[in-house]
Amino acid sequence: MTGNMFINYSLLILFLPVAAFTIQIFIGKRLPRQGDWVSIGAVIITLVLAIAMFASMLFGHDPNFSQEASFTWLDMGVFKIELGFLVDNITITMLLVVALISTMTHIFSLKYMEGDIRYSRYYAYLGLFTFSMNGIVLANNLISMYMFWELVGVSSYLLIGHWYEKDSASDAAKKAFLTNRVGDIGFFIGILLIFSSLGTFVFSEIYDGIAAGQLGGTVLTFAGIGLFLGAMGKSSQFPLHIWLPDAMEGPTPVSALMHAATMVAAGVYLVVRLFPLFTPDALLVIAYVGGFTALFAATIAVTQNDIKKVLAYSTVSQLGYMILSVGTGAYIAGFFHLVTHAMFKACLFYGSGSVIHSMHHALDKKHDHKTDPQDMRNMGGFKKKMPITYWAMLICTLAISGVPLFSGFLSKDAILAGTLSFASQNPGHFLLPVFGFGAAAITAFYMFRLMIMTFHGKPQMPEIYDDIHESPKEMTFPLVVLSSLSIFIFYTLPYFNPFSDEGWFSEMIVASDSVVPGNETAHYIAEGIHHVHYYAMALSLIVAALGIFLSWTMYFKKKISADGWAKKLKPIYNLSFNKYFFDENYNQYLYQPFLKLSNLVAYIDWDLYDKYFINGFGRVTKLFSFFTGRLDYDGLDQTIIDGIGRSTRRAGGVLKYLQTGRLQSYLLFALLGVILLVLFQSF
Amino acid sequence: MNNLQSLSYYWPEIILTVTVLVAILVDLFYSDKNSGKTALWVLGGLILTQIAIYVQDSEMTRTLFMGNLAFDPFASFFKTLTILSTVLVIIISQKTNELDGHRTGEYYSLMAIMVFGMFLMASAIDLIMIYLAIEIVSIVSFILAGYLKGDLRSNEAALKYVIYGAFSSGIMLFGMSIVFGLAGSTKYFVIQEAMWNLQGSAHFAFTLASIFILAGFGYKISAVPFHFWTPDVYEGAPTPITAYLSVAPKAVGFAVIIRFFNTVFGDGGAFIDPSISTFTNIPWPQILAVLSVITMTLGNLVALQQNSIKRMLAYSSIAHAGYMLMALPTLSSQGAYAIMLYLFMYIFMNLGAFFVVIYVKSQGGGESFDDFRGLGWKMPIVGIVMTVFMLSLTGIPPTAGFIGKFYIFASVIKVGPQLYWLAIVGAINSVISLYYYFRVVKVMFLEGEPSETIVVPSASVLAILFTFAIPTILFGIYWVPIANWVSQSLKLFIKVM
Amino acid sequence: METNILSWIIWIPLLGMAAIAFVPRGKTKAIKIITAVATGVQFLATLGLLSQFDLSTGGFQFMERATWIPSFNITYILGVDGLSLPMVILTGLLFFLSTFVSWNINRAVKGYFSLFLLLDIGIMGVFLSLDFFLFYVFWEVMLLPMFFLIGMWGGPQREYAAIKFFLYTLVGSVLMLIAILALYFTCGRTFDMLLLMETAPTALNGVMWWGMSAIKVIWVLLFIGFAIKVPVFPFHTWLPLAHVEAPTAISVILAGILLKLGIYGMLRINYSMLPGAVWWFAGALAVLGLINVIWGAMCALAQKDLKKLVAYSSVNHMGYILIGMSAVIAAGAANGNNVLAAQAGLGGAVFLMFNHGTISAMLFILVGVIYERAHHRDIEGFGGLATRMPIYSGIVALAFFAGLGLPGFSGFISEAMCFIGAFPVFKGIVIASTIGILLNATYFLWAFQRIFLGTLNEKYKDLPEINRMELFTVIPLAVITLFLGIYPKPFLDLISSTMNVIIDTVANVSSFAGVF
Amino acid sequence: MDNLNTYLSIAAILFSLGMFGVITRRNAIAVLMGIELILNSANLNFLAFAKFGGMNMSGHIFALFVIIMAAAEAAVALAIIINIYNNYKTINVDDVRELRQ
Repeated sequence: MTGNMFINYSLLILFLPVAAFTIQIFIGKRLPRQGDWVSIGAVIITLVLAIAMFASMLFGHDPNFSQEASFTWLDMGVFKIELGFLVDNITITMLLVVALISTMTHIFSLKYMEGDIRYSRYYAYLGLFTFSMNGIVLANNLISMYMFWELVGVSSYLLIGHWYEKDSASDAAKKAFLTNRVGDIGFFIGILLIFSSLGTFVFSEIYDGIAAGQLGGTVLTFAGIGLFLGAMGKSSQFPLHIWLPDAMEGPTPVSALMHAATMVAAGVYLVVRLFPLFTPDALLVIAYVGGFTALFAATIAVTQNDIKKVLAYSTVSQLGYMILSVGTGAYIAGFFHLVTHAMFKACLFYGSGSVIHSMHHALDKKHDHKTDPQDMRNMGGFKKKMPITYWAMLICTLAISGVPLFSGFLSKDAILAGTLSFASQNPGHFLLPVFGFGAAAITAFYMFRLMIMTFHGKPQMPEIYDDIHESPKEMTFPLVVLSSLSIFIFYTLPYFNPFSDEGWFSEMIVASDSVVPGNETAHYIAEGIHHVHYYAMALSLIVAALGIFLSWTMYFKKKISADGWAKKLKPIYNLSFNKYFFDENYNQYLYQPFLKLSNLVAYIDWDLYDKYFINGFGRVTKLFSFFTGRLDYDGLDQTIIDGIGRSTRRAGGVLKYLQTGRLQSYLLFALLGVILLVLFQSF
Repeated sequence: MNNLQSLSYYWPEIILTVTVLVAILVDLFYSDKNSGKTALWVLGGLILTQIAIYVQDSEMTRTLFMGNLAFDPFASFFKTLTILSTVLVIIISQKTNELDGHRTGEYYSLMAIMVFGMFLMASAIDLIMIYLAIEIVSIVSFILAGYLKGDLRSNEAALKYVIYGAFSSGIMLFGMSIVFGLAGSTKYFVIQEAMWNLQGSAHFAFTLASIFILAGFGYKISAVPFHFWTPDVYEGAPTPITAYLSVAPKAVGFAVIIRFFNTVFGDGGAFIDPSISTFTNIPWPQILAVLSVITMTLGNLVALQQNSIKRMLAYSSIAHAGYMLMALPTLSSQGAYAIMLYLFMYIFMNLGAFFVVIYVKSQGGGESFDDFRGLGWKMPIVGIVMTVFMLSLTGIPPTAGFIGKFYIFASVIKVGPQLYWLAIVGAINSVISLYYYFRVVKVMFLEGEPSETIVVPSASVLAILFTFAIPTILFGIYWVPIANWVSQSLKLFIKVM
Repeated sequence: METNILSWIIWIPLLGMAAIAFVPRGKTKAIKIITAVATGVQFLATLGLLSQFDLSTGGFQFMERATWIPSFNITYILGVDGLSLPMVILTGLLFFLSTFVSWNINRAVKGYFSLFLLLDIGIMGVFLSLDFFLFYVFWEVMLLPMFFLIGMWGGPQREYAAIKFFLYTLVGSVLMLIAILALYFTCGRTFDMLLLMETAPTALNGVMWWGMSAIKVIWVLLFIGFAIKVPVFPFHTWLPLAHVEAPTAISVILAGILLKLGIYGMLRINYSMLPGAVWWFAGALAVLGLINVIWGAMCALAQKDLKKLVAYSSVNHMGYILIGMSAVIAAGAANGNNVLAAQAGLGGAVFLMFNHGTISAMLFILVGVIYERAHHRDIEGFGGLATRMPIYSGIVALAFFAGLGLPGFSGFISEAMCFIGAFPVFKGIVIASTIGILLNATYFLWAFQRIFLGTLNEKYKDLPEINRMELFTVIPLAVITLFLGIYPKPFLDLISSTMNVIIDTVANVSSFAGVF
Repeated sequence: MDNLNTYLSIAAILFSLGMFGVITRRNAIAVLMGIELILNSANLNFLAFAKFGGMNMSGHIFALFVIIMAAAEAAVALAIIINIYNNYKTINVDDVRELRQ
C-alpha cells in the first residue's frame, strides 16, 4: 500500500464530513429523515477508511512511517504559505479514534436527538466538527493547524449552543468560544515568534531550524508557552478550565464526542505533535499546569451532584494527566492515555446520556419539568432497570480508576511512571508525582461515588422509578462497543500481559527525540521510566484501591457519613462545591470591569473627546472675544464640527457688532485701520 | 502720444459715450412704462463697444493722452470683463420686481456711465486719472444704490455709501497729494523712478501716503478695514445693483491695484522680478497678506451669522476679495494671472447666485434662509442650479470656483514655504465658507418635503439660469481658452527705461 | 485589447445619469432598472479588466493619456495596477449590489439614483486616475453626492451627519490640495503621478522648510487628508454618525469603499512618492493602528445600536490595516532586508482592504434587512430571532464569524498577514493588538447572542424572513469571502507584483533614511 | 513764514479737522463739510507742492479736477440727504439705522 494512498484516504476522511455538512445545511431539512443517513453514511465511510489505514499501519509495521503532501496556499514571492498534510502512525491512530467516536456519536444521537427541532442542523454541525478535528490531526504546519483549531472552536460553539433558547446554553457557547480565543491569542503569538525567526510554519522545517540553532533560548521557551496556551484553552487547563463544565449545556452525545474524547484532546494532541520543540523550561510549565489541573479538577468533581458535571471535571483532570505526562517528557504515555481515555470517557458520557434520557422520559410521563434529570440525588438503583448501561459504565469506571485488566490502568500507569522518573531525576519537582497519584486516588473515589449514587442503593425518586427503562439499542450499541474497547487486550496485542503496556501501541508509536539542545533523549526518558515502572505500578494500584474502598464504604456501605464529613470540612467542601468561585471572580474582576471600561471609552469617544476638542476652539473664540469682550462662554458642548461652526459663528456674532449700522463708527474703524497699518510697518 | 492721435485708439470709450447720450435721449421719448426699453439701446451700445475693443485689441501697448491712460491687453481684458458683467446685470435686472414703479431709463444709462468710469480705472496710469475714474464710478454707484427713492433701506444705503466713499477717496486724495509732492509728478512711471532715490525721512511720508492711497483702493474692493459700507449698501441697494457692485467695480478695483503695485512698487509692470517690489522699506507682501487674511476670515465669520441670503452673499463677496488679495502679495505674474482668472470665474457664479435670489424674491419669496426652505422640492431646477453656484463659490470641483481658488493657491504656494501659512489659512477659510454656502443647500433640499406641484421657471428665466450655470460647470472642467486669454492679456504697458 | 476601457468604466454611470434625466419622475421602476444596467455593465467591464490583466508586471496597465490643461501640465491619465484593480472590481461589485439594496427607495427616486451614479463616477475616478489634479477632482466629486445621499435619504440626524461628514472630509482634502501644489512646484511642475513617483523622492530629499524636512511636511498634510477618510483614530468621529444615519446602500458604499480610499491614497501617494517619510512615520502608523484596533473594539463593545457597532468594527479593522502597512519598512536594510515580513504586511493590508470591503458591506446589508422589518436597531430590543428567521440568522452568523476573523473566511488570513508582517518590526505593538482578536469575537458574539439567541421576543413572532432580493445582494459577497478565505492565492497573485514594487521603493530609500 | 512747510502743516491741520468733523458730527450736512475740508486740505498740498516744488502744472490741474469732483459729489450727497429727510424727517446720521444687524 503506497503512501500516496494514505494521503488520498486521509483527504477522503477529511472532506467527507464537510460534504455531509454542506448537504445538511442546504437541503438537510427536505431530505427523508432530515438526512441523518447522509451524515451517518459519511462518517461510517470515514471509519472504514480509518480502519483500513490503521490495519495497513499494523501490517506495514514501520514505527517511523510518515507521509507528507502539501500545496501552495498563497505566494507573494518571498512570503509564501504551504498548507499540507502529515500522515504518520500518531495521525492514523488519532484519525481512527476520531472516526470511531464520531461514528458512535452519530449513531447514539439517532435516538437521543430524535424529534429535536434542529435535527438536521445538529447532524450538520457534527459533520463540521469531525471535519475540523480531522484537519487538526492531519495538519503538518502551524497555520492550517491554527485554522482548524478555530474551526473546532466554532463547531463547539454551535453545538453547545444547540438549544440556544436556553440562555444558559447560549452563554455557555459564548464562554467556550471566548475562553478558547484567549488561549488562541497565545497560540498565535507563539506562531508569530516561531515564524518571525524561522520563516516557516511547517513542523519538520521548524524542527530543522531549531536543531540548526536558528531559534532557541527564551524566545523558543516563550514560543512554546504560547503554543501551550492554545492547548490550555482547548484542553481546558487551569486557569482556562472554566468553559468545559458549562459546555455540558450541549446535548450529551456532543459532550461525549467533543468535550470528552476528541476536541478537548486536541490540546494534548498539539503538545504531543510539537513535543520536540519545547524547551525544558516550557516543558516544566506544561508539567506543572497539567499536574495542578489534574488534582484541582478532581477535587471539584468529588462534590458535584450533576452527573455530567462530575464527568466534565473528571475530563479536565484526565486531560491534566496527559498534559502532565507531556511535561515530564513521557509524551507517548500522554498520547496513549488520550486514546484510552477517549474510549472510556466517551462511553461514560453515553452512559450518563442514556441515564438522563430515561430519566427525562420518566419525568415527562409525570409531567414533572422542575426536577433536574441530571441530578444524581434523584437517581439510585438503576442497575436493575438498565443493566447494559450499568455494566458498560462499570467497565469504563474501572478503566478510569486504573484497575488492572483495563486500558486505563496501562496508560495511567505509564504516565505516573513518567512523573515518578522525572521526580527521581530532579527531586526538586517531587510535587508532580504527588499531583498525579493524588488525582488518581480522588478519581477512583468520585467515579465510584457516581456509579453507586446512580445505580446502587434505593431509588431516590420511587414515583418515577417504574418508568426508568433501558435505552434503545441505537444508544446501547455505542456503550457496548466502547466499553469493550476499554479492555486492556486491544492495546497490548499481540501480547497478553495485562500489567505491561508492551503491545502494538508501544511498538508502532515511538517517542522521537526533542530537537532542542539540552533536552533528554527519548531513550534516556524511556530508561528512566523503565527503572521506576514497578514502583509506579504498585503505588497506583494502592491509591486506586484506596479511593475505591473509601467511596465503597462511604456511599455503598454508608459506614462513613458523607454529609458528616462534608460538615466537618465545611470550608473546603464549599470551595470545592462552588468550583473555587472561579466564575464569580472572573466575572467580578475581569468581565465587569472591562465592560465598564469600554463603556467609559465609548463615552469618552462620543462626548468628552469632542468637548475636549471644542475647548481648543473655545480658546480661539476667547481670542475673538478679547477685542470685543462680548462673548458669553457657554454652550460649547457640541461635537467638533458643530464646535467649529459654533465658535466661528460666535466669533462672527462678535464681529457682527462692529457692523453697528452707525456710520461714524464705520469711519472711525476705517481710520483706525489706516493708523494700524501705518504702525504695522513703521517699526 | 498727443490727444488727437490718441483718439484713434479710443473708439470703445467714444462709442460708450455716444451710447450714454443716446440712452438719455431716447429715454426722454419713452413713457414711464416703456422706459425700461432703454436697456436695449444700452445693450446695443455695450455690444458695439465690445466689438470695438475686440477689433482694436492687439498685442501692442502704448499710452494715450500724454501718458494718462495705458492702452494694453491688460486694460482690454478688464474692459471686456466690465462689459460682460454689465450686460449680464442688465439682463437680470429685467427679472427683478424691486424696480417696479420706478422709471428705469436712467437706471441703465447710469450703468453705462459707470462702465465708462471703470474703463478709465482699468487703463489709468496717472494719479489724476485714477482719482477721476474712481470718483465717476463712485458717484454713479451712490445714485444706483439709492435708486429706490421711497425705500428707507435704499436711502440709508446711499447715504452711508456716499459719505463713506467720499471720506475714503478724500483720504486717498490726501495720500496722492503727498506722493505728488515727493515724486513731483502724478505719472506712475515718474513716481516709480522717483521712489528709487528717496531720502531717509521721505520714506515715512511716502509710506503714509501709499497707505492712504491703499485705503482708497481697499474701499473699492471692500477689503478690511475699508469694507464697512459693503454689507449695509449691499443689503439696502436693489439686488441687481448689489450683484453689480459685488462684481464689476471690484474687478476694476483689482485692476487698479495690480497696475499700481506692479508699476509703482514693482518692476514697472514687467512681471520679471517680483523681488524688487521690496525696494522701499515697506513690507508690502506682509501687509497685503495680513490684509487678505483678515478680509477673508472676517468676511466668512460674519457671513456665517447672516439670516438673509442677500446679506450673506454680501459678506461672502468680502471673503472672496480676501481670497483674491492672497495672490497679490506675490506681486508676480502668477498672482495677477490668478486674480484675473478668479474674477472671470467669479462673475458667473456670483451673478448667478444673486439672480436666483432675485428670481425667488420675484416669485413671492424673500431673501432670508427661511424663504428658501424646501425650494429644491418646489423648483428642482432652480435648486440644483443654486447648488452649483454654492459649490462653485465654496470652491469644490468640478466648478469654475475651484479653478479660481486652485490658481490662487498655486500662485501663493509657488512663492515658496514662507507663504504656505497663507495658503493654509485660505484653505481653512474655504472650509468655513462651506458651512454657510451649504446652509443654503441644506434648507433647499434637506429641509421641507417633496411637493406635488413642481414650478418650472419660464423659458427666459431658464435661459438666464443656464447662461450662468453652464459656464460655471464648463470652465470648471475645461478652461484652456480662458487661461490662454488671460495669459495673453497679462501684459501691462511698460515704460522702457 | 481596446485602450480606453478605463474611461468607459469611469463614465458608463454618466450615460446612466443621462438616461435617467430623460425618464419622468413617476417611472421609478425604469430609473432603478437603468441604474442596475449601468452599474452592471460597469461591473462586467471591471471583470473584463481582470481577465486581461497581466499578473507578471507590477506597473500600470491599460494606460490612457490625453492632454487636458497643457498650460498647467494637467493631463488626463488613467491606469490600473495590482493595487487599484481589486478596489476597482470591488467598487463595481458593491455599486451593482447596492442598486438592489436601495431598490425600495421611494422618496425622490430620480435624484437618489442620479447621485448614486455620480458617486460611482467619483470613486472609480479616484482609483483609476494617475494625474494628481484629476485624482483630486474625483476625490472632491465624491463629497457632494455623499452629502445629499446621507442628508436627504438618511436617518433622523441626517442633516447633521451630512454636513459633519462634508466639513470633516473637506478639511482633509484642502490640506491635501496644498500638499499637491507643494509637490507640483517642488518636483518639476507636474501632476503626473508616474513622474512624481520618480522625481519626488530625490527632488525633496534634504529640502528643509522651517526647520522641518519638506518630505515630512508634505507627508503629514497628505496623511491627514487620507487619515480622515480612513478614519485613523483622532479623526474618526464622523464615521459612526455618518454610517448610522446613511441609508443602507450608502453605508455599504461608505464602509465598503470610501474608507479604503484613504488607505489607497496612502499607499499610492505617501508610500510611492514620499517613501523616505515612511521610515519616519511607520512607528506612528503602527501605534495609530493599535489605538484604532483597541479603541474601535471597545467602543463597539459598548454600543447599543447594531449599526453603530458595525461602524466601530470598521474603525477596529482599519487598525489592522494600518499595522500591516507599517510593516513595509521591514524590507529596508536597517531591518535586515526582511522582505518576507514586508510582503506579508503590505499584502495583508491590501488583502484586508478588499475583504473588509466585502465583509462590512455584507454586515451593513444585513443590518439594513433587520431595520427594514423591525424599524429599530437596538441590540437589546430583539432576542431569539434565530427561531423566527433561521436563514437570516444563519447568514448573519456567517457574516459575524467572517468579521471576527474566523479561519475559512478571508478576514482571517489577511489579518494574520498584517500581524505576521508587522511582528518583526513592532513586536510589542503587534502583541498588544492581538487582544483585538479576542475583542472582535466578544462584541460580535455578544451582539449575536442578544439579538438572535435566547427565547423569541414576542413582539417579533411574525417577522418576515429575509427575501430573495436581499439574499441576492448578500450571497455573492459571502461566496467571495468564503472562497478567498479557503484559497487566497488568486488574490495575492493579483496584487503581489505591485506590492513588491512599492516595497522596493520604500526599501531602497532606507539607505538615506538617515537624513530624517 | 512763506514756505512749503507752513502750507503743509496747515493742510495737515485742515485734514485732521475734517477727519474730526466727519467722525464726530451727527448732522449729515456737517459730515459733508468735514469731507470738503479733507478734500481741500489735499488741494492745498497740491498747490503748495506745485508752487514750491518748482514742478509742472499738474498740481494745479489736479486741484481743479478735485474741486469739480467735490462739487459733483456734494450735489449727489445733498440730493440723497434731501431724500433721506423726506423719508426720515431727520438728517441725523445716528437715526438712520435701518440696516443695523
